[in-house]
Amino acid sequence: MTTEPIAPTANALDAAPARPLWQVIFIRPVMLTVLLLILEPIVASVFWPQSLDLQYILSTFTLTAPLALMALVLTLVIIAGEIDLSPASSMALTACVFAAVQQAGVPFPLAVLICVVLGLVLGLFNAFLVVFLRLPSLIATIGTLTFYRGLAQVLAGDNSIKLPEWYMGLNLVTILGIPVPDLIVLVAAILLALLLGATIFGRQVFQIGTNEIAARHAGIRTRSIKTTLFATLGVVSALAGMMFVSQLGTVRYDLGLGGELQMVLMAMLGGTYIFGGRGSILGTFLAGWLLSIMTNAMNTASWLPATQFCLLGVLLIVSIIITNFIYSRTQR
Amino acid sequence: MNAVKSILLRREIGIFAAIVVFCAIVGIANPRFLTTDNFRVILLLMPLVMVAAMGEMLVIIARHVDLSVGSTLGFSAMMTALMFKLAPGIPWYLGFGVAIGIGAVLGLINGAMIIAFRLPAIIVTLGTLYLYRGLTFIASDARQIDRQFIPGPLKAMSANSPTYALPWIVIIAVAVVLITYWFANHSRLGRQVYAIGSNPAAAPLRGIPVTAVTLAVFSISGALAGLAGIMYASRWAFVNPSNTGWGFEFQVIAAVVIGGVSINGGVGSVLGVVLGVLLLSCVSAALPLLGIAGTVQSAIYGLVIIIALVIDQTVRERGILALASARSARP
Amino acid sequence: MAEPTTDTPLIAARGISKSFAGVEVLRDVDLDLQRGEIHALLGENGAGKSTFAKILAGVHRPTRGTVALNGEVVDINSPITAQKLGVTLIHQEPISFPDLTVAENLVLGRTVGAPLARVHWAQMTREARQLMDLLGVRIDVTRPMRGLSIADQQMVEIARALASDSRLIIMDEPTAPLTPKEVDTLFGIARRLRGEGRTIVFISHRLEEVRSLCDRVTIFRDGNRVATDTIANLSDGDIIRLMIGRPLREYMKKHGTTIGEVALKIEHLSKPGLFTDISFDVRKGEIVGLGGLIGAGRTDVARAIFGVAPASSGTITVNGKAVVVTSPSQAIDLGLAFVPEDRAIAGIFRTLPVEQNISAAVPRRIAPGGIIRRKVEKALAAESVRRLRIRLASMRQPIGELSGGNQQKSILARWLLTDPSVLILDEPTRGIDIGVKAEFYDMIGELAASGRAILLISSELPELLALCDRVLVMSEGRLTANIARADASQESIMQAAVPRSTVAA
Amino acid sequence: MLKRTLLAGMAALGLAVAFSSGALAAHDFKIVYIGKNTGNPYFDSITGGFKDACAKIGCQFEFVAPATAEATSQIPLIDAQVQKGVNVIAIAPNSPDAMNQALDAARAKGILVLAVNGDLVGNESHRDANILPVDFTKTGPNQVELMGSMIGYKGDIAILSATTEAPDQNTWIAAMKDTLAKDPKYKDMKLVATVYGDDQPEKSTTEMEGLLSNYPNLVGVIAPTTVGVAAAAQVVQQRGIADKVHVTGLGLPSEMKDFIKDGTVKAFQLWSPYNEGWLAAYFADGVLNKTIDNKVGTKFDVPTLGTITIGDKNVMNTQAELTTFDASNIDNFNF
Repeated sequence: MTTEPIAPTANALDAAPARPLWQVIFIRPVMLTVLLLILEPIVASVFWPQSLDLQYILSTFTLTAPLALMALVLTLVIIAGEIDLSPASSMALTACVFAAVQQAGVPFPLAVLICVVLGLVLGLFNAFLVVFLRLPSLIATIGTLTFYRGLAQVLAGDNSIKLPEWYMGLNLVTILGIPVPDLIVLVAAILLALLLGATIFGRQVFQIGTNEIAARHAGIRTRSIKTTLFATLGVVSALAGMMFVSQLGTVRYDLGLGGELQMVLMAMLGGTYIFGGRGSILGTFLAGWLLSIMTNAMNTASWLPATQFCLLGVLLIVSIIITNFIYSRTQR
Repeated sequence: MNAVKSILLRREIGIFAAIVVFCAIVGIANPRFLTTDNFRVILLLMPLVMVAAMGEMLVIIARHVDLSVGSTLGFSAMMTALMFKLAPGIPWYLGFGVAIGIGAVLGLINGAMIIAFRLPAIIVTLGTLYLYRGLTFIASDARQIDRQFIPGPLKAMSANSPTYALPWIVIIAVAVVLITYWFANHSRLGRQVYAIGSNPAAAPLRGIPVTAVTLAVFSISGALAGLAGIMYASRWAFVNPSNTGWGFEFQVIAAVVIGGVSINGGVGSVLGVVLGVLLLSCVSAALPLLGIAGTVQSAIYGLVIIIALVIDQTVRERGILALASARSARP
Repeated sequence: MAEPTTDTPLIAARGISKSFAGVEVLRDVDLDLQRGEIHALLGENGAGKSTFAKILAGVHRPTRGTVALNGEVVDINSPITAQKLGVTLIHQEPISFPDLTVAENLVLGRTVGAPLARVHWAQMTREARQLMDLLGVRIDVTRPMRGLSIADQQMVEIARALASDSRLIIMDEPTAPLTPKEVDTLFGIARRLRGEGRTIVFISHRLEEVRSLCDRVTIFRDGNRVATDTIANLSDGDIIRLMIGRPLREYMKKHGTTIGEVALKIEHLSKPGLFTDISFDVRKGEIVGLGGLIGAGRTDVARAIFGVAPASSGTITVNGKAVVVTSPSQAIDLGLAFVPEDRAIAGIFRTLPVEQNISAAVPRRIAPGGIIRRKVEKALAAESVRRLRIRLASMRQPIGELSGGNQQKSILARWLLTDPSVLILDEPTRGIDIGVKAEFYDMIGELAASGRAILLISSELPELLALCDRVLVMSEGRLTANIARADASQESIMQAAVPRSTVAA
Repeated sequence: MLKRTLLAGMAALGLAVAFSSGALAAHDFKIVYIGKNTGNPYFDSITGGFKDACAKIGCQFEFVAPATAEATSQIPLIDAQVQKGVNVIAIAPNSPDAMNQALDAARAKGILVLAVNGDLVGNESHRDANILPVDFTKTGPNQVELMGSMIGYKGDIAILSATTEAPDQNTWIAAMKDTLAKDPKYKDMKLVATVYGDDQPEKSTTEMEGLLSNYPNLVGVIAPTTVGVAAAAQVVQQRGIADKVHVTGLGLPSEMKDFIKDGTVKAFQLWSPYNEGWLAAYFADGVLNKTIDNKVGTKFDVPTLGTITIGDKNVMNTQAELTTFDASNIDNFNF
């Protein structure tokens, strides 16, 4: 990683010495997740061995998959220095529309199109509020979070809308014994990781998140990139919705209620820096699995769901604290 | 002469106008909306949100936000109710002390974490939103506390039977509003809250004890949420681990933002927030009278929040321009 | 505390050192400040005088060293403590609470009074008015700070310092945005305060001001205190020599360059509230200086040209063709480059590797087709590092770990990669140490020699005088002078920089 | 095609587990009850029934519930229970259809799936049987009769229900309308409105307030939901109009005690949730031990409840009538 000094080695006044390689590799927030991922099975094997069945882990992850999928894109948004709390709501709205139009007799392909376009619109609306009206994304997307789910409720009331029989059971289709939704998340993770790591787009996402003003001065199209990110997240929320309802065969306005916390949690646990500029797809991906596996353990242990609430809340705060701490130490 | 004040004033007049127009429309659609009877209904919808909104207002003026008010309300309400259940003999008014105290502590915890680790309030309080809710479940063993455990006098405080001119919880809310008004405009600490929100970087250089003020603000917000908690026990005469205060934060934030409190800190008035709460209460009271399903409520809240945010942004930007061009007198 | 005897100095600083991010900006500074004296701190930007002032005011804490007040060692760990000890700092850029009224800004943060103590608006306003009258400024004290001119904000800042009856008042370049009239009032007050036995530390670049006001001067260079003496004992020559080590001209040799045709032409550029009717041109191989006081609108013009904050009217012509620049990316395509004033805010990506900072402006070169070619990027960066003699430990270390000078070099390197025909430099040498400065001056010369048009914004008159073929001067958003190298002098530039409206007054 | 693979898979699994379940020791089986959500007092007494029955039978019982009544919230719990290898899953479904797949998977593993209190309306094929407290067809008429007796069979009445979707509530409301229309005894009673409080106290209250302002001549409100009836009663109590507007419905004695005592509510009804749990446990025991053939028409005896008949769509109830609670008997109940 480190190249041999090009200029005569700098003295204290010119530059601080570079961090040793082992630190660069090991002292990073994602390690918290990795650690937990190693510890959990060990603990579980003692207390809740039933939760460690691989098939069980794979099949239950299909319930987390939609949120994980959105969390992966959300990671990019957060790295770019913004945040979006509305995806879970837009997932519910698009999914309700998806089911409703099909019940109204709209052919499947058209339904998919409508759903995706709607997702795009919802994403662009967030972008409009954040990028063009310059509203703080945290508050603005709290507004759309309430609004989008509200619309879903207006549309569907309290009724659950059924989907066509044949469309059900995506999670029961397996390739090499792995349920399709899990694979979708895996593929998405790989693609996004490449986008973030190997392309100029990903590079500029980091640069915007690190210092937006500097990015703008350097000729980076900050606005269009952020808009792209919000729009993508909107579309992905629609796709996630379609994936989710295929597993349920039905949809109600409360689909993925409160999912925003889990998504933010995945990103934070994965070591994404809440103030932007730092983070990794791998981290979010691992965090997604960690959450799913831990929830399994707690469910098989029949813990009060409340304790799971507490754990999520505490994990969120702890992971941010650790992330901030590590970054504040490794950046001078 | 005082441009910012006048802008805000215009802003408050705007909300007031919105309320009048809304009431007029609903009144035409259904005259019963304008009866004293319905006025009581609206009046009784306001107190809880009003009290919590006063705290949230201060937090947002200080350029933070508190998402955990709902869970704080739930937890303090539950603890108070548990106290009544386990120690039936205890004087009912002690409940206020307990609820407010617990609320203050929860708020303090929020503030402490935000200060100690320099974290964004929104994420911390998003975490504690779930943490406090979870604790409520655990503390109550996920059991609802039924009305027979809520002391009679406490329940009576929100009775709007004709024998009461104004129910007590309304009077409490009014008192909180007046105190908050004094605090925000005439107390040293209150002004420091505005200062911090107005220019966080400058505050420490000006010798403003940022840490202390921030902690104070979050404690106040928590304490008021706690007060709202026992008012909940009084109003609904039961406390439920999952229902009580669930989603309450959205109503509160909506009210505050509609009230013209700037999410960029430093700007906001008690009067505005009061009007914001009033507007929301009118909306929810109107729905059943118009035969609109309750399911549209959250959509309306969301929409109203967004509109308010947009207005806030545009108004402020125009205001700044107006001020910038209005250069001060030079010799 | 012990009753101070007259011979113990008010402030006795001993061995004060301060380093940021491993870079030492103050080295073992000893300094005594007597009661009832006006003491000037002189030195180039980044010489350490402001840092020293901030340490006395509790904004920074020294890495080493002690401060004794009336012979008692005190730990000034925060602005609050500083105020309690009677030390007030008037910041270089006035800081204020835009949403609060002027009156409130004056009293806020006074350490007296309990948290719930009542704010007496009427009394507060009355006192505020008195202060304003005292300073001869007409500002409605009930209006909010937001929208006040820099000068007025500065006056409020000064008024605040007076209101808090401090024993030591530090003024960090207070006169920069002020009119001569206001400066006179300020000096009058300063003298009166001295009469009351208070101590004033006065930081300024303007020697004549220092002469007219101060009793003693201390000169900083490169983080060291190089001299302290009564003003009478020092000639301007001495002072300048002490400030910059050696006489200016020596290393600021001007490369003889042929001046080509017009590369950048600005006509009637205006942006309400910031600048009006700006017209000038810069030719190939020419270095045009742009001088003026802080807040005169120089940076705003630069930002407008580069499309960061486009102007509302006026035309820009680059290499002969009229263009409308609406975004930096467009400006870059046109062959413009802009090294912004504030490195930390608009320049570097602090936590990202040096190589990524250098390659930031040339995505197409390092990533044809969107995929980043690491080898290409490394090569480009390595080349730049060699060419600009950027000193670092590793190409992959965060740029934040580099010294100010090397950070600035990296930013310059970023722009050279775009091979610009017009280069706008905004205070390129601010806050970088003297040695690197020299390198910069040479580089700027070379760039001009290579046929690039250079617009150099600087507050350092010697810099403008030494480097530029022409010096433009702005004042209150207007272009007030266009001085050829021959007739350029510190006086002629200052003359044009001082607001017109007040010269008459 | 998709469906076929699924079915095949389930069949295979089904066989495999059939043996193991057949081989299990007589009464020592694990039964779990998955409630709608925690903190819902109604389920405490159902759980009581399960507990006591299991104590008698010798089976192990566990109660779990999600934190919210959100449609998918019960799915992970079902999966987890399957993973733990319980023998019986009794569930109060949060959604009539969202759980189909999870339940199918459970049944494929040879687990007996019972809907207890509330059914998977329209998706009956995804559970083995449904246990209801009473014959829901009678609930509507009983409520109307009770209301009538309070208001002298005369005047405007309204219904305050839970959510527009709630299947049981809707069957009752339909029955109420039917009774009011057909039975001449109620010809002077006019149903002026049906509103929904979403089982939220706040919403229920505003809806109740809305009813009172919208229909000044209202003399009675039927709220066939525990949350609704409490909210309605409280509004009446706080307005002090108990003599004018009569409230009744289905409520929990624990929640309604005060209203009965201060006369706000003269009487309300409910079945015994306790018996639901009791019946479910005994039914499960019978089915697992092949002493009960889970077919329509099968009759079997349950201690204290007498003979139970499995009705249409494998729905059965405790054969009890609705209990009417009033000042005379309210103190004898503690659920």
